[in-house]
Amino acid sequence: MQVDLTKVKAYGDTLNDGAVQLSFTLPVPAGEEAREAARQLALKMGLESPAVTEMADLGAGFSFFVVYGRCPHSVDYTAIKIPKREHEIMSFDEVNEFVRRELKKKVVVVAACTGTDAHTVGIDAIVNMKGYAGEYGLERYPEFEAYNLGSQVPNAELLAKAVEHGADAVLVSQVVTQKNIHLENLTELIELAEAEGIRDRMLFICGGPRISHELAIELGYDAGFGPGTLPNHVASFIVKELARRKKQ
Amino acid sequence: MQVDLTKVKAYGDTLNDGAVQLSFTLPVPAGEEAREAARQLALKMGLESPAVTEMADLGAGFSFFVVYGRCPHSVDYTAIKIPKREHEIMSFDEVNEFVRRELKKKVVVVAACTGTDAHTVGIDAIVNMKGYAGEYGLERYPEFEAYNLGSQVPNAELLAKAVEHGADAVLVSQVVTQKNIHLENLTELIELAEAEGIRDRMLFICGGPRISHELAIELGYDAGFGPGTLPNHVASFIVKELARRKKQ
Amino acid sequence: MENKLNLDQAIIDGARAAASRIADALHSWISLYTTTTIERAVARLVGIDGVDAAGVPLPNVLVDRLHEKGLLGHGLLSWLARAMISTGQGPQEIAEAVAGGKLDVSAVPALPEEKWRDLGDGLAAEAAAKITARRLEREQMMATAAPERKPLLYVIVATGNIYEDAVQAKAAALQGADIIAVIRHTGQSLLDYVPYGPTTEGYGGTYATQENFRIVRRALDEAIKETGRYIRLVNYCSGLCMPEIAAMGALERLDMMLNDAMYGILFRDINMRRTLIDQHFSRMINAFAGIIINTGEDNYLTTADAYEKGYTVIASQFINEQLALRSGLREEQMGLGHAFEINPAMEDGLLMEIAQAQLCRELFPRSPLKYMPPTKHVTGDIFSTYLINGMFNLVSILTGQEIQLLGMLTEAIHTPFLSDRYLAIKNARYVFNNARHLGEEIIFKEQGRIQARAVELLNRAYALLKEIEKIGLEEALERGFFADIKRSRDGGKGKEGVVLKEKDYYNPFPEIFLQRSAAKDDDGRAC
Amino acid sequence: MENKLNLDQAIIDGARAAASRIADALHSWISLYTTTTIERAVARLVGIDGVDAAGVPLPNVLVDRLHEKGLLGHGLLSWLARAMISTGQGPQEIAEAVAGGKLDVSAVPALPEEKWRDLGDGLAAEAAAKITARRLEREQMMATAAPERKPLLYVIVATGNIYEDAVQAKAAALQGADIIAVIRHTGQSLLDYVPYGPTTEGYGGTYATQENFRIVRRALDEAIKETGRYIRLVNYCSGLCMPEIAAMGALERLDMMLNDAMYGILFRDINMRRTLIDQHFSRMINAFAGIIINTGEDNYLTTADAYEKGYTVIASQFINEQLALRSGLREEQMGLGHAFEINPAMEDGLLMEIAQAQLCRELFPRSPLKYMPPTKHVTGDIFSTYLINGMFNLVSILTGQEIQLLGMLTEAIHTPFLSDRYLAIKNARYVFNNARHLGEEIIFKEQGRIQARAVELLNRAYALLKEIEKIGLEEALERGFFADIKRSRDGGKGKEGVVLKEKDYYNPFPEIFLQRSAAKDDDGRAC
Ligand code: B12
Ligand code: B12
Ligand SMILES: Cc1ncc(COP(=O)(O)O)c(C=O)c1O
Ligand SMILES: Cc1ncc(COP(=O)(O)O)c(C=O)c1O
Repeated sequence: MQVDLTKVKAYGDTLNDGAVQLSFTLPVPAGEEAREAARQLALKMGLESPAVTEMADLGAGFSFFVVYGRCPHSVDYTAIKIPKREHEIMSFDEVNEFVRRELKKKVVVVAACTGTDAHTVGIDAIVNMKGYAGEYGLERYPEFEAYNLGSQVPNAELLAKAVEHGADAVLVSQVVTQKNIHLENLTELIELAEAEGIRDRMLFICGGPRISHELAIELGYDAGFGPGTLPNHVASFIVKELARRKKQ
Repeated sequence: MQVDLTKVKAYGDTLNDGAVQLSFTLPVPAGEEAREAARQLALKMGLESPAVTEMADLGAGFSFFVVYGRCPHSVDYTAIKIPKREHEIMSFDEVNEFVRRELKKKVVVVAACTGTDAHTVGIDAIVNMKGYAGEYGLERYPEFEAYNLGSQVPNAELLAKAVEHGADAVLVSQVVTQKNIHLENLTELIELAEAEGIRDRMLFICGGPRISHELAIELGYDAGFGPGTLPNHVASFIVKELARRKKQ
Repeated sequence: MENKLNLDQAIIDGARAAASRIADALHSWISLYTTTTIERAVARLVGIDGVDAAGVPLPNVLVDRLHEKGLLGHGLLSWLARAMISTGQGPQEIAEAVAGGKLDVSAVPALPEEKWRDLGDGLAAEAAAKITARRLEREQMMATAAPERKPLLYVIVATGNIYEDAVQAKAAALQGADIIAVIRHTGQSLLDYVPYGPTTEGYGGTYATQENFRIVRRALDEAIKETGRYIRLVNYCSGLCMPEIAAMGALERLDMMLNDAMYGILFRDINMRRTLIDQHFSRMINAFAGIIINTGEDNYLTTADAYEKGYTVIASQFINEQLALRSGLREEQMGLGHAFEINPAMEDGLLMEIAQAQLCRELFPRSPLKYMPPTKHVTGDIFSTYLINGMFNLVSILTGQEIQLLGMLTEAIHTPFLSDRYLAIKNARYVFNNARHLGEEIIFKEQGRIQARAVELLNRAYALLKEIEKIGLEEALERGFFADIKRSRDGGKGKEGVVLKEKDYYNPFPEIFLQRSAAKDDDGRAC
Repeated sequence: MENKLNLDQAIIDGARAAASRIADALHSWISLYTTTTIERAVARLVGIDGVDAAGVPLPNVLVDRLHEKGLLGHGLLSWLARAMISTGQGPQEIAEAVAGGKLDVSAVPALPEEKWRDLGDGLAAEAAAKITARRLEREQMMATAAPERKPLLYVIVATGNIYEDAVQAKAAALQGADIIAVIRHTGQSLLDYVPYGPTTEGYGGTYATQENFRIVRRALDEAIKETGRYIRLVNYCSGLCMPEIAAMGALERLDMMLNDAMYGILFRDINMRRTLIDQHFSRMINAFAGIIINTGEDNYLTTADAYEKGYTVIASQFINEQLALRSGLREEQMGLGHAFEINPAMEDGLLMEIAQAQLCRELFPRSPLKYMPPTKHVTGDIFSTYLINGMFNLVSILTGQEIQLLGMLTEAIHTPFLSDRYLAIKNARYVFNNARHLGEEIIFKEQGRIQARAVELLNRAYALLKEIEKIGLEEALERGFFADIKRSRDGGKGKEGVVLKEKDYYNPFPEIFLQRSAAKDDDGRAC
């Protein structure tokens, strides 16, 4: 089995069979016509010989479908370049040691879950003493001074606190993503910071279940962290990046 | 909520949001590049803002993805015309009564599951005494003479038996569909019947979990029956169609 | 209720007694205060509705004026009665006049109580009659509906658009849901007013407004006709406007309310006093309206570890129960919350879930427990999530739960799609039916893992309650006993809305509301 | 084995004794016959392999010639020994000569037994030594591998292409599967020969060929190195070539074989006698090779109703057990089949599944039961199927099953995708771990639904066995006692391959194979 990485296709049980599974609802009542509509929708996505394996009547004029088909599209895997945080990850002790050696001052971070978002578990995982998955949070790092403002913090208030504490880094969490509210909130924060002329005085870092580093860069942040992030990942990035900037 | 039936789109939680769910495997190892490849594949299907909600390492250089996205494609539901079996469905008693009244002879059917396919449950459900879901099978119909040849019957043997018994209808079941073996088998049967000049001497009816009436017509059959078929559906079709032809 | 866990009744009684004393301590001061939202609720109950030119709800306009002038401690209703006498207008016109600047609240003349008291009492009686009418309406509809099968299937709709919510609510009912909750916009609980009219934009959910209540109620009443089953409507009686939402719900025949004594403090950083005062008034309304409340202990397990802190759920249920009793709620109206939130990767985690669910069942045998699905540990692997939800359903039927919040296969991804609910209902129906009498057939080994876990939970809950009894609930909240969240006594939002009652404070509603609850049923319990 | 079901040991003993007498009746004639495939298996065991110019396997060429000349009843090996002596060639060269028309089988001269007997015995001993070497190889690998955790996870690969199968088999092992079966092409069981070489085209599965066995064995041996766990390879020892496939499997270190006494009769319409003779010889090979067999009772429930006919599974297991014992299989090698196939729409269906699974467990306490997943009633709704598979896994861990065939979420759709297996393994691991000790914690209510069902199943199975004892198994199959399928005594495929042994029939293998089994282990049982 030799995969052509310039033309990667989905794999069901045979190389390049293109097998994919789909499910969706259509706002039409269940029946042969609905089944055909589901098939046609799959065809429009380019699927070959789509099979509707399940049709269920959802009541009130909706029906639900499970479809299997063969997707002829392929992806050039060799051409994919993902912007990555370049700094290597250090341990709790290494980070503190690094700060003492290279930065020679405590690192101040101000963190919040902003807007109307009240999901603190993610930001707490990074900042609070207890940390996450056995890794201590930033509050526990002797060389860090961390302020966790909690949730539902307006962007303006977050910035004011960041200035007040002389923050080296602002950490912002966004969990609710319905109607892309997280993108709106995150964009507003950066715009406010630019308007106040403090964008470049500190690192802006965002995180959350639908955040990737790539997205964060697009939104004008210095870094982004998604699911599974541990406190030392973030700490490593902050201190290395601060050191890099210091040198410039 | 007013659905435009000429432009039906998938429905997640808002009309025309186009929400669909996908899952597939790619023959590349799990990682950020793989995640991006999955996203790009979804983009190629036309999905907007696809989100990879799960990536799992399947070992041996494969990874599995669950993706949600918004499908901009729509289907013209008003333009869908499904070929349907036109005859109305009669009950056991009505069918027998109809035969006595209109056909005035016993209806002979010869049935089998053909090729190397050994799945008899489907054809037995239609033909055997016991029937299916409380509906008696054709063997029980006093006005029918039914021969069930069982499974793994070669097409040639089925045709020979049909001729031998002077069949009015040939019933063929195909359950295994891997690599479209069912299409090959069904096509071969019709070609053989044509070659032997008996295609028009009897009805050819097929059935199975992946058979639709539409597909059957395409393959040159008189009717096709899919999942959920009951014996009286088939019996009704046979007797009405025989009567129609008799009149012509 | 069969005793399957070998629990020590003395410990149960001790825990309940401790919780009772904790509640008594709170009630030593709760009745001394009113709040802006309580008075706004009174305004709503007597028919004041609508918004001013700037979009501010009239109950807020009126209460704010009274508060500014330091008049709120006397109670809105005495002022209103006097204003009605002095102006000859009805409540709504008076509110409009105040909003329009045509009536200065301090301009209403003082009058001796005999002059306005009957009018005030009459307004309250009229409001109570309206609520009673809605309660009877519900009881009648339920009496003619198909008998219910427990656990009831509870799903949420959360599109942000009330019209879309209504479509989905109805579809869910047709698919078999018994209970539909319309989830609220992420920011609503911190609004110190209730938005007005139908709304079509919200994140994470749709605003709770009286018009929105009506729209979904109407859709569900259609579903009741079509299905022959009674379909319950739920909203959130929490945040800074608990009493007002209770009033709106009572008037619009909602059937259940998320209405916890501590949720706002812990999860919304609302001031402690404000919350504890508001919950009491709102619960009296709910009690009178025949509404089932849902408490929020399940939420603790989203911030604290579900295995480590399982006992805090039990302790909190005892407290919520005692507070609820003091607001006139019957046990049958207490949907005490708990949840299936132990990390699915835990060996024997299912046994631990069974122990906790069975324990809740045996401790609160008359309460329609609200059982929350796995949320925290589920992932974007929708297949696994679907399966874990099935195990949750299994524990529910095994332990005799009553209100089953259905887990959604996309819990880790987005607010539920129409199809997610369909699949969730299908999941629950399959499991409940296929394992219908499993609970009756199964006995837990004496002192085995399940019994041992239940006993441990109870013992630790009792110890915690004794501790809280000593230090008081306020101190317990300051120390982070619940949900691993610490809240300071004087912190939090909304404390400016807490008002000391004057000696002549007038508000006839509590008496009316508690009266009904004081009546006894056959068992000699309040009804 | 704990007795959780309150079973009556006298009935269990009675059922086993009836089955024993049923097996004895069959064995009164089984040993009188050989078959073409038994003789071909002998040919394979002594090293004859490859195909002729027309692609016909040499074992077939040789046996067909002997059969045509009426020589088969003496046993292939005596002819071969004589041919070796007369030509001075080895078995393979002789077979090639026959195929090439260079040697006429009837031209081999008769010789007195003393002349060729040692040679024949030697060939057999050599073959047995090869098999023993593979068995010891397995035992050694297992001894150094990580300890196993029951139930073992068993998945199938079924691409039709052996190279793709190998990739998928390895991936499944890396994901956590313990056992991999390569499913066969739909038509193979009716072929009266075993295809040769690697194959890349098949429907519903891949041909069982010796080369294909090797290819997947190699891939799995790599996985064993990488994971440190022993990974078992399975194929199908059924159809018209059971003995030959057993021989191939023994030589290529397969670990399990689907190898039922009645499956071919019922599901492939293979002649009764042919099947019963072939299964005996093939099972002797499997017994000697240390292979675990899997019986096929689960299949009954795909054609007959699983609730109605659950007892036929039990009855058949008793018969399969007795026949297996007579072929030298130890109980530890008997993967008796049963299945989770009750309609999921049935109220309390899960309780019935628990009863059946627990019953199998208690009746056959030493056998590594093979538990089959729901297949018949699952649908194209892959979410529901995934959930039902989870309930199946739950019953398995609850009742102590050992070989768990994992249900695939696409069971109703296609042969499994790579990801289907991944999800299936994830499902099983979650359930097994999360409910690990549930079985230990749970007691079934005395005479409750579960116990009552188990007792009913056992009683009906016993009644059926007594009936079969009276009429004989052949008559029972004619009357459709199993799987609702009727097969006539003289019908079915392959009967022309049954050959009456002559008085001087020579085949040293049975004796060699049974000898080992006759040795006793510590418990005094055959080992
Ligand atoms: C716990 C929870 C709650 C708790 C929150 C408690 C609290 N104090 O946080 C409670 C019960 C209160 C709650 C309430 C609501 N919730 Co909620 N909730 C969840 C839940 C179950 C888990 C979230 C979580 O804690 N994950 C665990 C943490 C550790 O993961 P994480 O946030 O991704 O964080 C990690 C990384 O992303 C990263 N990270 C995160 N932030 C940051 C920041 C920085 C700077 C860095 C470096 C890294 C980083 O590091 C973390 C550790 O690895 C999710 C569903 C789910 N399973 O994901 C729904 C969910 C997030 N909630 C949801 C909703 C809608 C609500 C409500 C709005 C519903 C309602 N109206 O009642 C309310 C209101 C909340 C509000 N105003 O925002 C939706 C959001 C839908 C969407 N995509 O928009 C979800 C997805 C559920 C659903 N399917 O509907 N919720
Ligand atoms: C039962 C079963 C078996 C039984 C069959 C017993 C028997 N005597 O039939 C046993 C265990 C023997 C078996 C074996 C195999 N099976 Co099988 N089996 C199934 C299973 C679980 C159910 C099929 C069934 O009985 N459905 C119930 C009947 C009532 O439904 P139905 O066939 O659709 O029939 C209805 C309609 O379609 C219609 N109909 C059907 N035929 C006809 C004909 C006419 C004329 C009309 C009018 C109507 C009609 O009416 C019926 C009633 O409504 C399916 C999986 C599944 N859940 O579907 C796999 C399945 C069909 N099997 C499969 C395979 C691969 C095999 C094997 C090849 C595997 C192997 N190598 O060991 C073998 C070999 C079989 C062979 N040579 O064909 C695959 C096929 C994959 C594919 N799509 O190609 C499936 C889908 C499982 C899987 N996911 O891998 N199988
Ligand atoms: C008791 C209770 N109240 C309220 C809410 C959430 O609503 P909000 O935070 O919008 O008040 C929840 C959340 O599930 C809850 O459990
Ligand atoms: C015991 C047994 N043998 C064989 C088979 C299938 O293989 P075939 O029919 O190709 O021999 C099965 C099917 O699952 C089985 O259970």
